[in-house]
Amino acid sequence: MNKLNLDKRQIESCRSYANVIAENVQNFINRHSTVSVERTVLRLLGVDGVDEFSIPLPNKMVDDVVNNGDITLGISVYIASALKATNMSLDKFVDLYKNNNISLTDYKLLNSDQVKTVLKPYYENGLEKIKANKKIREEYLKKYPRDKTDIYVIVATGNIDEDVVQAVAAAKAGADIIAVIRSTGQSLLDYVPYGKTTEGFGGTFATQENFKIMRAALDEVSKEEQRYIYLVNYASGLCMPEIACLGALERLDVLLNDSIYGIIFRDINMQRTFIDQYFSRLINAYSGIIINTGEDNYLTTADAVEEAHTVTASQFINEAFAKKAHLENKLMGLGHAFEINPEVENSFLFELAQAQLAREIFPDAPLKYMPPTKHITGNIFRAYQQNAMFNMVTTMTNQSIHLLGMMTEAIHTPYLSDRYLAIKNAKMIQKTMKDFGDEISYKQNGLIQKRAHEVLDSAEKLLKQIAEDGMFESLASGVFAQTKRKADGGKGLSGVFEKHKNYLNVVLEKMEESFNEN
Amino acid sequence: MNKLNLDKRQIESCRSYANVIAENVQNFINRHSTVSVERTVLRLLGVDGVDEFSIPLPNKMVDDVVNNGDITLGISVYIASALKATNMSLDKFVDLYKNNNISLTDYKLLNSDQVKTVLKPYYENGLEKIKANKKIREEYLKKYPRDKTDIYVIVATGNIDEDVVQAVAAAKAGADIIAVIRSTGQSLLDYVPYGKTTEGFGGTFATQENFKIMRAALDEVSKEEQRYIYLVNYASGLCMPEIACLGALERLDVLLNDSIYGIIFRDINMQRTFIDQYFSRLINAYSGIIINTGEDNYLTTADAVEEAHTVTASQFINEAFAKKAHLENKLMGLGHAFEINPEVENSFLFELAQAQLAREIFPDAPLKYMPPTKHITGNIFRAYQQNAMFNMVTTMTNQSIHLLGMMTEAIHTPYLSDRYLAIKNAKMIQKTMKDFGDEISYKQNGLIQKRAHEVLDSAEKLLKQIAEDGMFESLASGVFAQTKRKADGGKGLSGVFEKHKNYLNVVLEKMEESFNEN
Amino acid sequence: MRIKPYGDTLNDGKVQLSFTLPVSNTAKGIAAAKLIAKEMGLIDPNVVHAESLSEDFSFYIVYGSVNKSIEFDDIFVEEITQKAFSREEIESVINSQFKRNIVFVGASTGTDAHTVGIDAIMNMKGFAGHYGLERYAGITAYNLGSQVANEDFVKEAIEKKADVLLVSQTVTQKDVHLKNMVELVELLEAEGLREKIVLIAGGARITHELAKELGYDAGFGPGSFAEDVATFAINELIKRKKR
Amino acid sequence: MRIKPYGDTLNDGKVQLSFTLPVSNTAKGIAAAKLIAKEMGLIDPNVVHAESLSEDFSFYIVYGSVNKSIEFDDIFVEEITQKAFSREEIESVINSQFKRNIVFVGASTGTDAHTVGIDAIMNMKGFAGHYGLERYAGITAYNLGSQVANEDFVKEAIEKKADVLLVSQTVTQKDVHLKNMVELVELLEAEGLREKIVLIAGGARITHELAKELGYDAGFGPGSFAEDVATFAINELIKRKKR
Ligand code: B12
Ligand code: B12
Ligand SMILES: Cc1ncc(COP(=O)(O)O)c(C=O)c1O
Ligand SMILES: Cc1ncc(COP(=O)(O)O)c(C=O)c1O
Repeated sequence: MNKLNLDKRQIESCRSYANVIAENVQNFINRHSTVSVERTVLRLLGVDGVDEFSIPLPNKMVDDVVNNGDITLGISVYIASALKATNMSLDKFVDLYKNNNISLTDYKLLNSDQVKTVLKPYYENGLEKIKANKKIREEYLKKYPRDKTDIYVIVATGNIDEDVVQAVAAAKAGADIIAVIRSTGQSLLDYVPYGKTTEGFGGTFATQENFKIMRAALDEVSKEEQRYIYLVNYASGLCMPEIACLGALERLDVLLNDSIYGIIFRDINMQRTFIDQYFSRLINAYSGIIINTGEDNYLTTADAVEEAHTVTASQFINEAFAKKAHLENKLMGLGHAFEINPEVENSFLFELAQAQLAREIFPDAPLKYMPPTKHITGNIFRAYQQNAMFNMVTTMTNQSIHLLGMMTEAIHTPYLSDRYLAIKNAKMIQKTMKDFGDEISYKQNGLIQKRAHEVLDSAEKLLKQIAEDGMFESLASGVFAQTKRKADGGKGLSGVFEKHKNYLNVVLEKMEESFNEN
Repeated sequence: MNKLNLDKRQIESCRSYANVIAENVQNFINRHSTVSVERTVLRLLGVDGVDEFSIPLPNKMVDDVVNNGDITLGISVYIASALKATNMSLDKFVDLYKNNNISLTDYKLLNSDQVKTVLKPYYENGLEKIKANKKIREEYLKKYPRDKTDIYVIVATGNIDEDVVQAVAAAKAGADIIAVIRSTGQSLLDYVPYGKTTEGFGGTFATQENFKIMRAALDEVSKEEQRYIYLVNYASGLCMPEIACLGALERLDVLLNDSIYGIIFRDINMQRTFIDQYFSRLINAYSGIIINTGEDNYLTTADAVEEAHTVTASQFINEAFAKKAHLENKLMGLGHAFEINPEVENSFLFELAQAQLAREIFPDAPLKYMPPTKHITGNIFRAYQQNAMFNMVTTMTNQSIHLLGMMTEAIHTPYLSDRYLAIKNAKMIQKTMKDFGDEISYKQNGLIQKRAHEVLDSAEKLLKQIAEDGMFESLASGVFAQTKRKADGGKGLSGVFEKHKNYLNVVLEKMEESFNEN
Repeated sequence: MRIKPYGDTLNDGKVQLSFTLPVSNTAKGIAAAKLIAKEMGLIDPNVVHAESLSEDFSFYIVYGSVNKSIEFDDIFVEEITQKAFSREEIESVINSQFKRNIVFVGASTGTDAHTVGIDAIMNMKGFAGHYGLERYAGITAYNLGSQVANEDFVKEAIEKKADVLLVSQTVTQKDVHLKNMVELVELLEAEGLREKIVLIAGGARITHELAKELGYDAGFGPGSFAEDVATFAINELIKRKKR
Repeated sequence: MRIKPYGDTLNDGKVQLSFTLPVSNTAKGIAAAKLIAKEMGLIDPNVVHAESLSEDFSFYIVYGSVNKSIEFDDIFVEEITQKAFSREEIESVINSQFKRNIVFVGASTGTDAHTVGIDAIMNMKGFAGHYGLERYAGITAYNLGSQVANEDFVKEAIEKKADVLLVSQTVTQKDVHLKNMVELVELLEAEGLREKIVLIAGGARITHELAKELGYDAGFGPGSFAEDVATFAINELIKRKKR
């Protein structure tokens, strides 16, 4: 498909710059690990639960090693050595450890091979669970084939039970994807809260139990509706790989997973989150979970006309990072958005150009298209119209993951009726304009094509620049979202460490192997 | 412009069928007159006011001649003879007549030449007033050039003072054209109510005084806004030529003027209203008033997918009738509408095809494009979206007179805020999609082009049929709006009479002359 | 069970409100909008949008929580509960219960020119795939069209020996429909006909409740079909025969 | 002057209403919607739309007339009346009245990550063509960004010798902003700082009224610019100097 008559060579040049950028960061990543990465290993081995101060045991153990051992060797070594020395099952050990009746660090440390032998049953068990979930999803999808565009809505009541009520209603009204927005600020917590929760601000805490509850509810409607309803949550933050792990265990289908989002919009340290992102995305790749990236957010702080190319550039970079983590194209939910001020003349044409551009550059990616938010006001009627225009561009350009705009965007997180009306809005466009996109072609070198070419040009220039300056430096200079972040600033740097030459991560190793096999 | 790649020869064939149809009706028209035509002559000569039973004097006089004289000679003869015999000025005579102190019929009747001499000062005075108004309008338009699309909204409070408040607010919010909807049922009155009115149902009575009040208010905003605001009212009904005359005297700019509408939707006798229409449109042509036709209404009773071609056929017929009345293309506001059920797949494409078709067949006509009404429900949010889609088609196909849809269409006649929001809706589309129409082209033989071709084919067939059967027979068989009307049925037939060989209508004659001169 | 409006949590009482005020759009106007909302019983109303419509008018959109709840179980609605028969069922009932055709006379009365509604019920072709009464064996249907004065309507009813009268009313401005509907009942009573015929009204804003109040036997709103009307009418006629 | 909502005639009191009820969409649901509207003081409310959202929820749109009117003239609103100076004016006032730079410290505090608002006020580039405080000669502006805990905010304020504190709050769910804003005031009082500094809040849902209630000197809502804030702050500082 080439409606914009784009220069294929230019696209390739963008890809190679992006690869250089990712390559350099990856070299840094490979030499480091983080506390969250190590906690993830424990979770996948089967460590769960909290102690009497409701500190999650994975945190308790990793911090223990940080303080009383040498975490640069990796947690795998310590837990394996402990089990070997105490000759206990993991459950038994964890149970005693939880009540502080046993140490994790006072044992002779095993060598790599010994560690792997000890942990094999545990990580295999974990990996099996993930594969099983992947299989279940695949069967659902075989049974219920999807349309080209999925309708995506959020629930955000703060109370998982209320979320379920709303999610089920939304699914029945036509939603294909349900995202449970996290409570404000959870992304800054250096642990994953535990158990079922019914209190949250602007969203509901992401916990394994909450994932389980929602998954069960959605599986039920999926059967009723004969449509497999995707469940979405958010990895970005200080616990990227842990949430990826929990998502894999509870069969989430999509995870918002983007360290650049965390850096810019949550002021998370870039070293920390790039390392976390790699393992997190590797787990997503292994479990067949679609990632969603967050460059759409740039346009909430930067102008959507002037800075559109930063979104495109970021999509290329996120694609490159995703490839390194073995994600296939069909799992790359790259983000973009409809955020131009409607006061701008011909803004609809520019939005169309941008959406079509993304579609043509990433033909196989399940693009995540975000609705207008920044220029939505309290005028709910105007907002309903803006969303209709957004829905048109979605349909005309065959976007994949269609995140619906809410008429109350400027007011509150969606009410049940807001969501319902949003779905009706999208459905009416899908139906009345079904074949419109195929029916029309754009004027050669008209406003639409010109706009697309300009954006791609600027994106290429920017990528070249970043490839030269390096990712860290570029983020420091504020290339994205007009927000500057320093390499040693932000939250979570203390959780980063350079790997010991004998460092071992049994899970990461296994996963990489499995990909390198095929 | 040929986006639909239409067959020009087919369009010409439609025009010639339409001309045959109009020609035959015109022969009938030329042999007849009606009480309303005669009353119009009196009004233009300067007869105005009501008697003690508030019967308008033009009615009183014409009925007088019907009962005590020979109306088939035309009212001109009687009023002239009376003035001559009594040797009074018209005002003097009318004043005595009003109080029943003098007769209109007991005088020796003058011959044509004498009649003309007696009435010359009066009709010239009337015609001068009209020409003066036409001139004022032309000056306004020179001073304030218009955009290609005019935003048209209605006011319908029933109270002219309240109407003014709303009309002024609408103009300031961006409306270019204000229509004062008539009170329900006025079109069935065989007289024009007199004076200022503040009570009406679903609309405000169309009276000369109300016209004057609204014109004055709109002239004021026109100056403030530096935009000439058109004033619209409705001629269709039992008083078509009288309202055309009053509209000319009070400088209305647009008149809904369509006898077929009256026949079908008000069950007005077809003989009566075709005769009235001719004189009415002749007056419009003379005073430079745009007519609006009503085929859009067919789709409120007939299905917009199956019966779209009846609208197109009717537009050809209305064009032919308009030509006979000497209306230039730029005064032919032919009607069509966006009325397809939004539950129909690809309905947006069909609407687009229909609107583009009208635009290409009638490139110079100020097409009147009507909003969705029939498929609007009480869901005001859904309605707001439907109107946005309608506004898009309007902008994409360069419609001229853009009658805005109201989100409360299914509920009540517009509130102030309904109208305001409707204008904002239209403005946003006009701005954000400004050049979209020029940017895109339609697939050869795609759904849009095919649909347009089908509609034109069926329209041609229908016109051929009507040309063969004749207009009266066709209306009897229900070709339009799936409504059957008999030639001798409906309201107002008693007001029709065949002209005496000595029949004279000084005004009609003068106007026809003026056109035949140039 | 007591219920309240629902935003995103049970009993949060959330409602959306919009209205125009005849004042210019100022901080004072916004305060006035808030006050109106409070008068309506909203707790801490939130004026989420204020826009100027002109110098003298401003538009407001408000969200808030209603403080009162209502008792749902106490609500009783006059409803036509019997479910509609199919056309075939109706035809056979007429056939078995009456030895003659049932006569329906319908019109859009007064100055009302809206026929689509009454046509949907009466005309052959019907509406949304439901045939109209003209199609029914055992029913003689006369559709007099629109703008039929009540006097003429009653005259026709007598001439045609109507069993059932169908009145369509669409325009409701200034309550014209109420005046017009009541006038018809009075005319029928004057003629001593009211008891003899089944009197049914319908229209976009007509509810069964309202029709009953005005002295009609039934009222039908949007989305009703010929079978609903016929079912009610026939059952009513049978009931009366039994008396 | 007593006023009422305006539909298309003065004092018709017309308002539009929409809400969801936790019951299925039935005639009874519609009656319930009507009852709610009546509870809110609407005279003969008109349920113009009823739609099923799921088995257990239904959505209603209602029009009606409010029966009560309000006294417009009695309304008093806490407003920042002084009109804003231009940047140049502000700079010269600072220059003439103070021999030093005025220090503004701002942040989006608590867990709030919304910076666009505070950036609009503080950053060079500003907002909608209005330069931010960083541009002002005579003003030293520190924008601490978002998610700044109140403790850290106060620490910075002391270090930087702030004259003016700018607090941005966007997320208002469960009234987090209220808790967070009050906490700051308490911390400042504990530190004996409250009187020394000018404390200003802002955000999409912040009104001057609300800010005052919470113990702030001023509050700014949507559409405010750097000059509005600076004008208020400088005037306030001058007032205090005079004391
Ligand atoms: C089509 C239409 C017209 C057409 C009518 C053509 C025709 N021959 O019918 C035309 C263009 C002529 C027209 C004109 C006017 N209209 Co009109 N019109 C409409 C419109 C768009 C649709 C109505 C319709 O056909 N609905 C579809 C039918 C199937 O639905 P229904 O009528 O509700 O019928 C169903 C049920 O109610 C029930 N039912 C109905 N009647 C009966 C009778 C019985 C016995 C039973 C059992 C059941 C039953 O069964 C039907 C099927 O389920 C509405 C707006 C809207 N979207 O509702 C405005 C509307 C009804 N019109 C309106 C007005 C004001 C007018 C005018 C007066 C405006 C003017 N001054 O020019 C004129 C004059 C009309 C007059 N003198 O009465 C207003 C009424 C406002 C009010 N509440 O009072 C509306 C709501 C538009 C608006 N917002 O202004 N109109
Ligand atoms: C942009 C945006 C984001 C961006 C923020 C990026 C950034 N760096 O700021 C991103 C995508 C990161 C984001 C995230 C979230 N957001 Co947000 N977001 C918005 C959005 C779309 C626009 C806000 C905005 O920038 N407005 C433009 C600015 C210029 O306006 P303003 O803030 O009102 O500022 C003006 C005035 O208020 C005043 N002002 C503001 N601050 C100050 C301070 C002072 C001292 C003064 C004097 C004046 C002043 O001056 C400014 C200029 O006039 C709104 C929706 C909307 N359309 O409003 C939602 C919105 C604010 N977000 C919301 C939510 C819930 C979130 C999340 C919590 C959701 C989630 N769980 O993921 C997250 C997390 C945020 C967090 N932890 O706090 C909700 C808040 C609901 C509520 N009322 O509580 C909104 C309303 C969307 C919604 N309907 O759900 N969001
Ligand atoms: C990529 C990405 N991750 C995460 C989030 C949500 O982050 P948080 O939960 O911190 O609000 C978003 C929301 O926009 C996002 O785009
Ligand atoms: C051509 C035409 N004439 C007149 C009218 C209005 O007629 P009335 O005043 O009888 O409602 C309309 C309204 O749709 C129309 O289309």
